[in-house]
Amino acid sequence: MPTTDRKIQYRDALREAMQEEMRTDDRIFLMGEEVAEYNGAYKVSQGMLDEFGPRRIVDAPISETAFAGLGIGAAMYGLRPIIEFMSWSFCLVAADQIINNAPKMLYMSGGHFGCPIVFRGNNGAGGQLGSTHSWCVESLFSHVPGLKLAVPSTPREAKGLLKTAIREADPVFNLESERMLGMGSRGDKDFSRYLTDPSKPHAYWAPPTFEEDPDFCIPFGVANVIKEGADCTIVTAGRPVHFALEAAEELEKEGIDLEVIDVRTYRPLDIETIARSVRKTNYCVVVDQSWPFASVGSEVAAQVYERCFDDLDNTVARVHNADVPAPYNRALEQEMLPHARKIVEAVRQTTYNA
Amino acid sequence: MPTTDRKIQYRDALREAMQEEMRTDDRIFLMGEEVAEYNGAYKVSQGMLDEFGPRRIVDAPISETAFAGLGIGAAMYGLRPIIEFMSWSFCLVAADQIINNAPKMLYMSGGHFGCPIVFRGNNGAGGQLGSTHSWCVESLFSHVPGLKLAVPSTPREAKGLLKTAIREADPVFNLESERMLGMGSRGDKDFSRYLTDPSKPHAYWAPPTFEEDPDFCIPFGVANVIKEGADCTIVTAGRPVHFALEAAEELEKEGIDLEVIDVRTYRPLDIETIARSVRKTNYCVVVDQSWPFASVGSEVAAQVYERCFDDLDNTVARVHNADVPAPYNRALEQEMLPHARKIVEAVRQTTYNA
Amino acid sequence: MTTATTSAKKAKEADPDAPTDGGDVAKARPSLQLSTERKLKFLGDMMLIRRFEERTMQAYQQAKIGGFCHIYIGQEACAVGSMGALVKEDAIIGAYRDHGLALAKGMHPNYAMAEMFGKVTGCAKGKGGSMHFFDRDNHMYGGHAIVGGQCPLALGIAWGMQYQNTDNVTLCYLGDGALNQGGFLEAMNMAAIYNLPLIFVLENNGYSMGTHINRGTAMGNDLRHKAQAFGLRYAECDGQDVLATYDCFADQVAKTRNARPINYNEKTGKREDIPSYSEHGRTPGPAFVNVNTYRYQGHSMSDPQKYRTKDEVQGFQEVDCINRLVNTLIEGRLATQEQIDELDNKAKELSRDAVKFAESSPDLPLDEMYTDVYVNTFGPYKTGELPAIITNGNSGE
Amino acid sequence: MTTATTSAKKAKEADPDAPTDGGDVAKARPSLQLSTERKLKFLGDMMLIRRFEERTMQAYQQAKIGGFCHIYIGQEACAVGSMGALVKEDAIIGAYRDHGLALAKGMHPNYAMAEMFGKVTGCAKGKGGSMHFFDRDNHMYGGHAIVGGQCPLALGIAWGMQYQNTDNVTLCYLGDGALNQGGFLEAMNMAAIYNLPLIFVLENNGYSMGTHINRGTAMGNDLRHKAQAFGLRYAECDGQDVLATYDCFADQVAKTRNARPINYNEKTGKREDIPSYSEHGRTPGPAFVNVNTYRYQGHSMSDPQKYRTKDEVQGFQEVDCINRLVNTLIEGRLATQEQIDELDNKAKELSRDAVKFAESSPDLPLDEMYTDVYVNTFGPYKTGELPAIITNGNSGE
Ligand SMILES: Cc1ncc(C[n+]2csc(CCOP(=O)(O)OP(=O)(O)O)c2C)c(N)n1
Ligand SMILES: Cc1ncc(C[n+]2csc(CCOP(=O)(O)OP(=O)(O)O)c2C)c(N)n1
Ligand SMILES: [Mg+2]
Ligand SMILES: [Mg+2]
Repeated sequence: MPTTDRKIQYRDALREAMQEEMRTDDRIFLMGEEVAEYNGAYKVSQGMLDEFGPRRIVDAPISETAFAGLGIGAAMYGLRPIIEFMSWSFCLVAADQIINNAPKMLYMSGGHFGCPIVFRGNNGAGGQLGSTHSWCVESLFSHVPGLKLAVPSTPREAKGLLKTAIREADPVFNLESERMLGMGSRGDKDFSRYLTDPSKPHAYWAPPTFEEDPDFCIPFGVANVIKEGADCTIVTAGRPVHFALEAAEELEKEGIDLEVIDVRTYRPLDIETIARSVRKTNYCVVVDQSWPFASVGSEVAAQVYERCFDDLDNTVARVHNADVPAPYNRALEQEMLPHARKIVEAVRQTTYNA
Repeated sequence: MPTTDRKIQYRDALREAMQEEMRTDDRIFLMGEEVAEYNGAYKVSQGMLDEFGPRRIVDAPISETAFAGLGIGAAMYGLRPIIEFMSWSFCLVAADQIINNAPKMLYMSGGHFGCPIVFRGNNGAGGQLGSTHSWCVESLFSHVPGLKLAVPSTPREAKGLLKTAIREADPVFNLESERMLGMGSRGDKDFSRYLTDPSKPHAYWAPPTFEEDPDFCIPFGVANVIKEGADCTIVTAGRPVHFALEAAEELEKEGIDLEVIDVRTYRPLDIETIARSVRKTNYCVVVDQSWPFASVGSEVAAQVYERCFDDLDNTVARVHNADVPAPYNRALEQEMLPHARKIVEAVRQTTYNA
Repeated sequence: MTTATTSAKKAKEADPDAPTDGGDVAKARPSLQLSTERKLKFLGDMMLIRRFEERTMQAYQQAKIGGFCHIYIGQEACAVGSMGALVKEDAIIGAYRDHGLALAKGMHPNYAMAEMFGKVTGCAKGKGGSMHFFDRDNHMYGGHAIVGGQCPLALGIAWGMQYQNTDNVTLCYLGDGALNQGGFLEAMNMAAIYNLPLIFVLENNGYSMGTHINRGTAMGNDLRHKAQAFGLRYAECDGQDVLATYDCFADQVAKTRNARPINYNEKTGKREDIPSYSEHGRTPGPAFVNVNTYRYQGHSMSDPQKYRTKDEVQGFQEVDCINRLVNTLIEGRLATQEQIDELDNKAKELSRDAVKFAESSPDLPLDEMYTDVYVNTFGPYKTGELPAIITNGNSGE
Repeated sequence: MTTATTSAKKAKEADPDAPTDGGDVAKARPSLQLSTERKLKFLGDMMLIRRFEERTMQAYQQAKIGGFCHIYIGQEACAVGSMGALVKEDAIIGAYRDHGLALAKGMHPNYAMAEMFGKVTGCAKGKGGSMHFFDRDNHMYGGHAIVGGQCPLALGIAWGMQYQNTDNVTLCYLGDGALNQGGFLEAMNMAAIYNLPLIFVLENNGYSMGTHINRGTAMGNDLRHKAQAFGLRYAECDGQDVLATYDCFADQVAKTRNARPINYNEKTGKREDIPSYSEHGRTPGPAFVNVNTYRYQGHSMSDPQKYRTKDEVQGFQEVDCINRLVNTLIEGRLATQEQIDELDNKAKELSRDAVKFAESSPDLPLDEMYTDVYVNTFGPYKTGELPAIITNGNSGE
């Protein structure tokens, strides 16, 4: 895989994935609220109307059920829709279409109709939007068989996972992050010394260009050991990957060496990579930005126990979003998140360094 | 608590709970599709229109979003709505109202408006209805803070939990079971010898009448040790409680003595009772009728590991619905369920008796 | 509810574009141009649905069929008349009362019956059941069991047809109970703003389960307004008269074909103006057709039917769609009683054979549990075989 | 979009029941009966909203307010004119553009500003923010941020009013973007079949974010049909003329009060007939009122506004609701410039004080994280204190 020194934001990486795929496959179209004339509420689709025209970049009314369903029907017909939810918080009005129809069509029809569709949009809290606008849907939706679910954590991941999603034959839920859209190819902080080749941080955070690699697709179900370490395994995905790296930095000072795993996709989940790591470190902390109960965090924990029962030197610690609706107040909202300080404390406790 | 010798079906017990509460509290009304003139698609509300009249027993059009939302608004206004979903499978079109509004209203309004509402209906597969009609929603919804979630397993539980639900000041999701509506006060099989007083099986399966106990409310968050046993703890709720008792019967022949715990409510979850049992038996099998990933099953397993790490003599086994959309075919559908044979096998494996 | 006999008249009053008797005969009543062969085909198709459903009820009572089962008897003219106006590449999609829809679109009855028996030879390999028939080659996009859930999907099929610049149309069937489901109402709007080649076909049998349309649906007594609210063309027809239904759809399908985007100029690729709408809809463009019909059986196989009288049912049976076409053919000397009996015998035979086929077919093997969940499989999932209806080309084998 | 100046005329043409100039004057134009005091109250309320929102924008730019923030400037007459026709016990509920709604319903500006500052003295203790204002004592059931999500809730409030046999009405405010959301459309139907004391108030400012109403909404150019589709009364008014808006609502609210069930006879408690509906709606019964208005600011605080011209904005500012009422009062010699300046100064002062109140209030303490999740608490959850607006009786302290 070619390396690259690009400076590119998360939002641009998402756009690049869509553009590259749309240039080679006319069946792909993008539909959602304000994606065309407004150039995207968050500027993810900026310039795409100009490039692809109104046939393929399509503004939808505020009718999530109808346009999500339109996408599913179009996928059955043979097209390759990308349906943007301005935020995943707004997908709940379309829940029946996205979890009752899309993931079950192939099964229910006995193989007649697959559903190659991508639903994508912002996931997660952090912008003081209050409780109805701050959903993290990974736990809700990864519960459902028939779909695949990706949670990209950097511009590189954003491009590579979305390209895979668009080429997929199955429905994919791509959970992006409003809080990361402006995050550049270095991240907010410089974690380069943790990277495989610390002299080339961009090679790690930035995706290759089309010229460098027209098929830069990150396969689903292959976790990424983003930082190697000996003392404790952190399992996470999406924005909390950065919280985990912050925690790693903090704990380094105390001589605790974290291994940070970005699972990339919760469905399929690469439990092998996680288990291998825990067998090495003997400690595990799961960091999940959704609520604790019946969550991806409880799932990962349960599977780690099951596979590493005799290797674990302590229970698996779980760091989640607080089990409350999201408050507006900034301090409370920040405290609610599975942030670095909570991770640090969890690691200290788990590894008996508290 | 008075005992009783009544013969009463699950559906009658649900009705009795509603009737008793409605007779004493005019704020309560029942709304849903076909609940009034048709006397209930499943006859749960049979006769209630006659008794309470059309002001309080109200037929709704097939507009789940609108009538679920109506209930929430009415609860904010000060009424005590019971909203029936003919099946929980049909609640997905109303997902935004029931998980974005009902459970968050109190928090989002800073305490202005609570939401004392009961959503109830059939949950779970087993009637060859195919994949869109066979949802088990306990995992999806117990993830969400602000609501309470009950899964009654017998006529007695159905009455006692629903009465509590109706008196609750918080939103309650009551997950009933089409497959159990006709189940009598002995269950489908005679498990009386497992019961505390085997000479009075009805005292266990049937609820008291109003005369015997006008306040027969089963508190939320208190699990029920339905059968005591020494060798392995089964944790479950709802219909699979009966699968677990069947398994107990089977394993008895092999000299394995199961302890069967009905958690009754997943939110709140009585993990103490579960942990106490596991500390005694040292083995645990979780039986969950929903899909495995990010489920109530994974949550219970993770919490058991956390609390009983040093007491467990093996990993926690998990028996779930198969991780597929529900097939129509009868044999496949039966095989999909977390039935007794799967539980038996899981126990044998876990307790090293395989 | 409008009675079947007055609705055709109403339909004509209603549609300002509707051909009058004084006009071009062919345009006015396309059915007058139909060959006797086509009319006999309509009759045979309706008879097949009727006989097939009789067998279905029998098999259900014998517990050979499980789940919910919704019988199409009484509504045959709706499926056959409307699809009579389609070409094979035109698509249909509907709700759970889908047996008649699938048969009318051309599914061999063997695959339909085998599906309900849960057999691997079923159209969906026994994974879908009565409510979920699918037939890819005949462009039948499924029966769908969540009320109204098919309407957004229909948008997508019609979208695909327009996107790929075909001249096909999509017919989306729905029951009157779906009129109040948000997904349907949103879809009406979206069909209009994208001007999709789509017709919403309301199979208005007057009841959703036990609920009379006027108890659940405001303005159920005058549905034209639902179309006008979204700028869709409106038409209605007597759904117990297959020729009247055909006439209505021949007209409406022609006015829907080649519906093209209005939100931009296809040639320049640019949006030029903010569109405006008329309550009469647009031609070519989408439509909402109210087909007045009736189901003779209960809602599903377990319905005590206390919400209607026997007289009411009988009243509709007196204008039965099959009898009416038989009378027309006999009175017009277009067919002999023998020919008609032969058609009916053929329908009976096909239905009996369908049961035999279903009975003798192998059950869906248990290891199909984990197939057809994903196309790109992982973990426990496996790739499934295509159903026989596809591999055997709808040959009934 | 209908311009503000023509819509009042249109409204009259539209409503067959609408009083004509030749009729009873008081009925025709209730505003003519308004005391000067009431008119000055309208002016003062509109000024308060305007000045408050100016402070809001300032505070947002200073990053004292976070999240999404939607400014009400330009739409003041809609809130003030419509609520002018209510009594205190009548309820309102709206979307996220709720500052003006809350103030017009009587919330003291201190609690509103403090809410946006995330302070414990905020109307929702800083847990709701700009989009989620609540005021129980003033029967303000919240700002709601999921488009259309408030409409089903509004049904329930009106249901409660009818169920408890009160004579109150509920006003449900929504933006034109919500017209295409299923929940709103379902609610229209349900308001009609239960004949609820409910008015849907469309704050039709012509845009949902960057989308012109006619690009997203079929028949956006003629919204009467949306009401007719569900048998609701329809009215429209010039939402930049507070007196015209008041006139419209005085009429409509009167026609909505005491709406009673039609699906059964209240006295006998029995259903007697299958109801039918008229496209003109029912009196007393629910209504849909199209208030033509305009927002001067962008959709939220971060909107480049490329979808409209400066000229368009200016055109609407020329018929500004506050200026128009000022002119009417001055020209009619009902008030002096001094009186008007005094009102404006009062509005400025209240707004400035609100910022001071918000700034000097304590932050929401961290341990409020786990309060207000449950009334009957368990595990980590704790019982919360009521907000100051309730305990202090909306006194601004
Ligand atoms: C969203 C949803 N709610 C409820 C149901 C249960 N249900 C199945 S069919 C039906 C009645 C539908 O009647 P109609 O649309 O008129 O169709 P018909 O049965 O007359 O063909 C109902 C309420 C469902 N399947 N989906
Ligand atoms: C269901 C849903 N989809 C999308 C959004 C994002 N969104 C917030 S406001 C808005 C535009 C609404 O416009 P309108 O209803 O006209 O109200 P206005 O802003 O003009 O007051 C959109 C799309 C949302 N909040 N909820
Ligand atoms: Mg019907
Ligand atoms: Mg607007």
